[in-house]
Amino acid sequence: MEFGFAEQIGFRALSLLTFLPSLGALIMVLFMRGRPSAYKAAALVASLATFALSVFMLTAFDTSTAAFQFQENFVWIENFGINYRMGVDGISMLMVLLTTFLSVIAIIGSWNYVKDRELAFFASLLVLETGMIGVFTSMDLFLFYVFWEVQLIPMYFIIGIWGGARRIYAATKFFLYTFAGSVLMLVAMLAVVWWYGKESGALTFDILTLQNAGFPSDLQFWGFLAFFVAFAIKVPMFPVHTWLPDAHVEAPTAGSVILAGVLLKMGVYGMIRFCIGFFPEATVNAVPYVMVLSVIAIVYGAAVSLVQPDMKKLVAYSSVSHMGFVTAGLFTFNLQGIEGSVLQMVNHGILTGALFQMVGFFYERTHTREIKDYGGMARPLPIAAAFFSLFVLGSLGLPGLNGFVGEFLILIGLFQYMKVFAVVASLGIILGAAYLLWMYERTMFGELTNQKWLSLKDLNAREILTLAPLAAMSVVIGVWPGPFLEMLHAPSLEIIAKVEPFMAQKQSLVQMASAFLGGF
Amino acid sequence: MTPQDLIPIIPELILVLAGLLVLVVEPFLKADKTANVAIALTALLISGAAAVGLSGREQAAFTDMIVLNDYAVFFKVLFAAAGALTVLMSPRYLEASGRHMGEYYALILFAVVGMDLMAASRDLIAFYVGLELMAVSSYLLAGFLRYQVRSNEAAMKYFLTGAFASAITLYGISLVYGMAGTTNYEQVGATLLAGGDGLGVALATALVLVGMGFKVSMAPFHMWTPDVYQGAPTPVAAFFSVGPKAAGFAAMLMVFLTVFEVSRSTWSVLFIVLAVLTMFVGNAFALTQKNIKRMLAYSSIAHVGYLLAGLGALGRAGTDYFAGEAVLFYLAAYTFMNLGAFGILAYLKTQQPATFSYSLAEFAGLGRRSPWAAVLMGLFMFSLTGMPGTAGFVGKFYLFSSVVKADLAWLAVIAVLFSAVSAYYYLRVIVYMFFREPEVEYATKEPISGPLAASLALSAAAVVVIGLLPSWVLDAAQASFGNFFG
Amino acid sequence: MAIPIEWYLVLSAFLFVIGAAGVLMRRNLFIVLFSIELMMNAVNINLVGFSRLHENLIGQNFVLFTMTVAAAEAAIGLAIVTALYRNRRTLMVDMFDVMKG
Amino acid sequence: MNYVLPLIPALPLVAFVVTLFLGKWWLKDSAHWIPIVAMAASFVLSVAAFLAIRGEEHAIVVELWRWIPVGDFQVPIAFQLDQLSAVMLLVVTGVGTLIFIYSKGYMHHDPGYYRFFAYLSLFAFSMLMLVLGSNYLLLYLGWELVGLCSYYLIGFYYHKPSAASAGKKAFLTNRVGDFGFGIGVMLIFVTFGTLDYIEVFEKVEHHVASEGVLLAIGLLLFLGAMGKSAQFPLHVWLPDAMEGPTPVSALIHAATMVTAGVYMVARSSVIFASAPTAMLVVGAVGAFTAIFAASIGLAQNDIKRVMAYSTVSQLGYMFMALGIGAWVAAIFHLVTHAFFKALLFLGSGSVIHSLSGEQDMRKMGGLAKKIPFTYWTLMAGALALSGIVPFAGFWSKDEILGMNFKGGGYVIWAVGLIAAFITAFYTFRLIFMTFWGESRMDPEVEKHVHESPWSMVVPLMVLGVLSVFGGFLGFPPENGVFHKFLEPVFHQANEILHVEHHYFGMLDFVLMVVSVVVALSGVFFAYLFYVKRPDELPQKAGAVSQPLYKAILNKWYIDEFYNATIIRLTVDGSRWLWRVVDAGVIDGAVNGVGRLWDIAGRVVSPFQTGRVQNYAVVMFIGLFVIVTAVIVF
Repeated sequence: MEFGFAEQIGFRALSLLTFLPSLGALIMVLFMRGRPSAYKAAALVASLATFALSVFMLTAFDTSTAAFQFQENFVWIENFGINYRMGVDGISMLMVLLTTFLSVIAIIGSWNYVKDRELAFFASLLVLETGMIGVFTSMDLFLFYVFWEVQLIPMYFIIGIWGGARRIYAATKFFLYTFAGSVLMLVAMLAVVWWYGKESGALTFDILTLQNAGFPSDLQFWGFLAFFVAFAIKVPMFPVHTWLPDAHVEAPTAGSVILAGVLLKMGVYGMIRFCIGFFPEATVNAVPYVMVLSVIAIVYGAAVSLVQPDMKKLVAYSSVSHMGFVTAGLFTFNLQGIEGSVLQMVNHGILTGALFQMVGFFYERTHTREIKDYGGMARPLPIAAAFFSLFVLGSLGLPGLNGFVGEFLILIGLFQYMKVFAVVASLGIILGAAYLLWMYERTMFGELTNQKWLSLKDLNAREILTLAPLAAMSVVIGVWPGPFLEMLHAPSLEIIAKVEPFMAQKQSLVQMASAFLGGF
Repeated sequence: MTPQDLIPIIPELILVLAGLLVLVVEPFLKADKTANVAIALTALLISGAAAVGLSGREQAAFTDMIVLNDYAVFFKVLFAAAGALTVLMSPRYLEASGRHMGEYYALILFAVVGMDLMAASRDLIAFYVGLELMAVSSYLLAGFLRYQVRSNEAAMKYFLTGAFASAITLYGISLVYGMAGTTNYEQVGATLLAGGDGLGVALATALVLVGMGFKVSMAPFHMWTPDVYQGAPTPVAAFFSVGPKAAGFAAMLMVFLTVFEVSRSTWSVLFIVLAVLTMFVGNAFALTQKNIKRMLAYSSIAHVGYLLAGLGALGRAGTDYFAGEAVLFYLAAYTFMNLGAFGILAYLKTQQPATFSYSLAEFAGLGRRSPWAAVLMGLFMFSLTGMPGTAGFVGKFYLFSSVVKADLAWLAVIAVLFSAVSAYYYLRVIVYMFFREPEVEYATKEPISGPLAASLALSAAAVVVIGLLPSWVLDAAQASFGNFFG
Repeated sequence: MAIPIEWYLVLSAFLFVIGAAGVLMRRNLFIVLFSIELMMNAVNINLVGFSRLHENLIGQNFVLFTMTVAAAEAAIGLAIVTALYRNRRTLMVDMFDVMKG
Repeated sequence: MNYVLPLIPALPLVAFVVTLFLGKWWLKDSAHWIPIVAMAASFVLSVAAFLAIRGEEHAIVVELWRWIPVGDFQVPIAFQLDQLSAVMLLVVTGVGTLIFIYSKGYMHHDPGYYRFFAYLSLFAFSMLMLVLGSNYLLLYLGWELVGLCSYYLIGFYYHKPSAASAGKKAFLTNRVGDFGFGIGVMLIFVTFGTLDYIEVFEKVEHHVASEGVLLAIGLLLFLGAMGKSAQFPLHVWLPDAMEGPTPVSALIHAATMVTAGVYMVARSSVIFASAPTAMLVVGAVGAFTAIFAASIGLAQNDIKRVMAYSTVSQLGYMFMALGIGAWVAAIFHLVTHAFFKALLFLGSGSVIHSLSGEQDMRKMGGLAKKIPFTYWTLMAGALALSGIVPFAGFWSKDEILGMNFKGGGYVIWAVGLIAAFITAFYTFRLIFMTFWGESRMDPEVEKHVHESPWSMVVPLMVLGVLSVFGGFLGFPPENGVFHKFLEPVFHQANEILHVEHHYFGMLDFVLMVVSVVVALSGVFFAYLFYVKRPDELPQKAGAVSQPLYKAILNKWYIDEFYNATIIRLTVDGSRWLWRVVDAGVIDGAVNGVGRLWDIAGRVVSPFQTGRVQNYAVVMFIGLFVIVTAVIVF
């Protein structure tokens, strides 16, 4: 416990971090009803404070170790061996930072977005933030599950209340799909815990303990499957991705930003923590299948994006493609693949978050998201067009921006795993450039399709303030990803160490498959 | 009988006396029935407190017909709580229905006594008497709004099927007696065990299972449930959905663990099969309901399905009573969330006594009209779905955990998938409350009555507290099995 | 010589089935009520027969309780029938299907 | 050098940032100053760098910071100065500065003035990163960034749909090439464990990789080069790229960016030298492109498009050189081509400028008198392009042809010769149609014909001088100053290829004469067609070879072919994936599960009849089944 919160930072930073947003929400709901300027300011302050705290925690964060830091631990439900245990390693710290960062952006970005039940909207966003941070900081399986499910609720409301025309369908689909996946995970959790309980005589939901349990093969198989399905839905991987376009199209801008920016990452994060952490053997066996699904997702998502008539849907499908890179990179189990994968999660969070935010800004002006209704928007909205192009370029993997670093690391990792996959994934990049540029051309360039658009106002200061940090982060990570990668070295090595013993046995099979698929 | 024998039944004595007192006082009251409400409420609270006070004690009374142990205490407290919450939500509702009479409270009290007896009995005769006391009171409660056709019909249906089921149970019990020559649970169990599993035992197991399955609305003996819940006064339906059900499980656990120890393998398989059937029936029917009251009735059937899975696991687990504890805990959790949900229905009915028909469409825009009611309803719906942070989740967690522990992971998978299906119809309520706008204008609303508000607040508090800090109830549930065979 | 227990059992089984058949098939509410009584009495015969077999009084005690309960049930049944008849003016069981589905 | 080297790209970057952020509100019409000064400063620094590296055996490497450090994948941001990069630096900054100055006049009054200079600066930065980077990933970075600038600048008049779509086409076609490049980079990393030029080449020399792998790397890299340098079949974007403003065509699509592919192959000379098959492919593709593009150039009427096809063709020559291992010749041609092609473009720009934007040669004619400066400078460029002694193009082109002949590439030599003939023909077709003969201008346009401002003319004259005399850098052939200077860079590759030093001989002289004759005959035929009998011969020639002429006119239908196959398949296939697979099958299955439950609910619902006796019957059946089951099992 040398990485307890007391030694490192002196106060229960993680709990504070997790519950600070909700506390803000509570204060807003209790004391600020009917005063929009007050509760909006409060929401902003709460999210900013959370972000500041998370950045402050970085100063005490030790990047040289894979150990969990800022740990807190006390007994919660003794009968089941359930503890309230929190901690972060490099991967989760990065995810937490992403969450707190994007939450601030989402709040600023939707300052004037909703007109109806505004207080509830901002409160929901803050509660959502608590849920997301909780997912990344939990070190107890039960606690994790609680946060995992709880964050569904605010998101459900955000889509359902403040969404578009088909919001009910989308919200319900989002909820049920995720819920169905996670209840399977619940059973797998129980099976794992009971196996370990019978083996060791003590019930525990402690993640670290269970990670070292060494489950038998058949339990690994089923456990992996159940956890994987739950997380794959969240990611979402092909072919369980269809909730995503619906949810994104209907969600309000802030919802889309958070959904794409953070919620999808929870799936991959879960895979890292649980699929790999608990079931390394089954993971190794599953690698070829995961790879095939990921690569399909990359190409498929990109192809489907190409023909979307709706900007938001296009970006949504592009997420499927990009998250395909993330899962593919993760399961290469080499340093480049894993670090690229985690970094790409951050990148995708920033870029896709930004793209959704931009689509939102356009929508607020034109009240349409159909690409064909746009055209020539660069003339009335030059600043917006500039930002938009930056994010588009980052998204299509332009070197010098953040998307490239993650994507290329993943490809390098993938290439080392099996060349064919890297080649096919690279095809996805071509398609990626195609759909993004095509969209950009059709919306920003060309003749003005509608003379009304000439009178549109360009981005105002608040909107620029929303986008500028995202743009800045995009450039910073693009040219100097070192500090971010540094946080990932130790945890990534840990992941590799976990699967390595099983990899050795599997090597021959990979080679066989490689030969079969005609690798070089 | 010695005076000592009265100690275990102190809670019931209080209730019986209070019930009689209510009946005596009633003629002296005019329109204002506050006194009777107070009497009933106080009695239930004292009874519950008395039960708590008796916890930790072990005593058999009335020639071993009734026992006092933590198991009985657990249920007595639970029933008292269910009764108290029901009483709290009733006055305004009954006034609105024009049938505010003291007898109502007496019947509730008597029903609780019957339920207490079912949980505390160690003898088939005592069990039968408890069962019938509860049942007879229930029939009357179901038909309490006697000028309403639906209420009449509910009572008739409940009565006919109930009596039919009682007769079947009774026939089974008579066979048990015939084989064992006694009606004491333990003695019967021992005798049957010595005699071995045979045709008679199998027949008796099946008959008793059917009769008790009826009480807890196990499919295919569940069909009365939606009609009765729909027709009965809403607080009564609330009471039915938790009280008799929990009592049925209380008795069922006892009877099957002791009397039918010999046919354990038979009934555990039966419970598993019927659990799946019940989950299917409950969820499939609930999906199509446009009437919330009926939907909640079917949803309660679905929850019985989950509980039966727990019983199946219990049958598989030998001397490990983990599943039993899980069932107890689930019943407790379920009691509060379901009472809460029905409480909201009662509240809405009191808002529009003439027109409110419990249809889904009437929930449209509730989030705007009565935000608090909508938020609480949302909480109860999420709890029924099994979202973490609520009692419903911990209950499911515990229950499915016991199922997994008994190596029935596949059953747990089926159960959780059904609960995912159930999310659809629970969410639909939320969809209507928050995501849709009302189709018609509603009259200005009246302030909520104090007792009803208290009932809702208490239920909500219980749901949240059990959801976040379940240890208290967990300890109680575990303690009840800790000295089950003490 | 004592009557063998099987005789009781067969008789009771017959009565029980007849009662059950009545419950399931007769349309008049009153007759359904009587049929339930018949089922209860079938059980009573069982209990008494077993009481004789085991040579203890438990069975007979039980019968006393059963009869009491049956009486109470009958009273309540009649009350319900009365209320129902007042509102609906019929006692045909299959006419009461306001609530279904 | 530690400070000089990073400054060279940094200055234009600063200029870019400043111009981008301050241009619109503050700099406005004086937005050109910062970029021009930055560019000129870079040029000065480049000269310093050039002087510093002269005669050095080893490259100078300056590392700034670790860009992507992950495990054994350590890629720094580092600059490598050797003779090759020094030459490229001079070309980029030198020609760049001239074109920046030229743009001041050309883009005057354009509403996107500041934007134009911002993009140009960004381009300069990117191109300098490309040539200065010390490893393949930085090359890739510069490669993509110049592609981006090209995208922006082609689509500079974004409100014109044709411009916007040309930009996109350029980017996407390049992406296809970059697909190969990217995989090549990965393969290099996986094979050698590093992306650093020096380390990679060392390992190649030590035979770390098999020839098969090297062949794969070579071909993959070349795929990238084909995209960037517009080689067949990825050449389609370059002609369309002429939608951009003319200075852009000169700088990016003639002088610098499109030669990045040549630079890359020359840079990887060690790898290609170790994979002869890859070299063969490079040479063959180059030769084919040279003649193929030249043929299209014959029938174009847009002055800039002629230039564009000419550029494609000339790039083909450079690859021809690389294919035979004539590294220096390739770079030499790169340099001279930069001079005369930039000149030709800028000259055309001047023509267009003076004709108020007219680009169709059929609507020109007789301009020689009206805009004499432009005419004469353009003429110098034309002579250089046609390969007339002693203009710059002659020396470099002739060296390429000669090296091929002597290296045994007779077919390629012959192809190159024919292409040279065509080149001379279309070049002078352009000159004659534009400047000679009768005026075919619109009267309205004719009234406003004027010579361009000094800022445009001065760069033209500088480039004109370079086009005339630049060729003497490589004199005598294969042994000029230029060759001596670049020798250390290609030392390794030449060693692998066992190239022996060669001195000028009789054979070379004969070959020279042959190519001069061929070029002159091209000029002659052009004279015949477009000055002597302009109303008769072109039509006749077109009529005689009707199908061929149509094919040439339609650019061999390559665009149509792509549209009908790849693009069509991708878009239609994607639409099918979306509508049928995604919405139909996958989402259909998901919703189907929901619907199944709905149906289940509807099916079971009628069983709840509301009749109590039915309930009892169900109970009884249930009882019966249970009892039976219990008894049977």
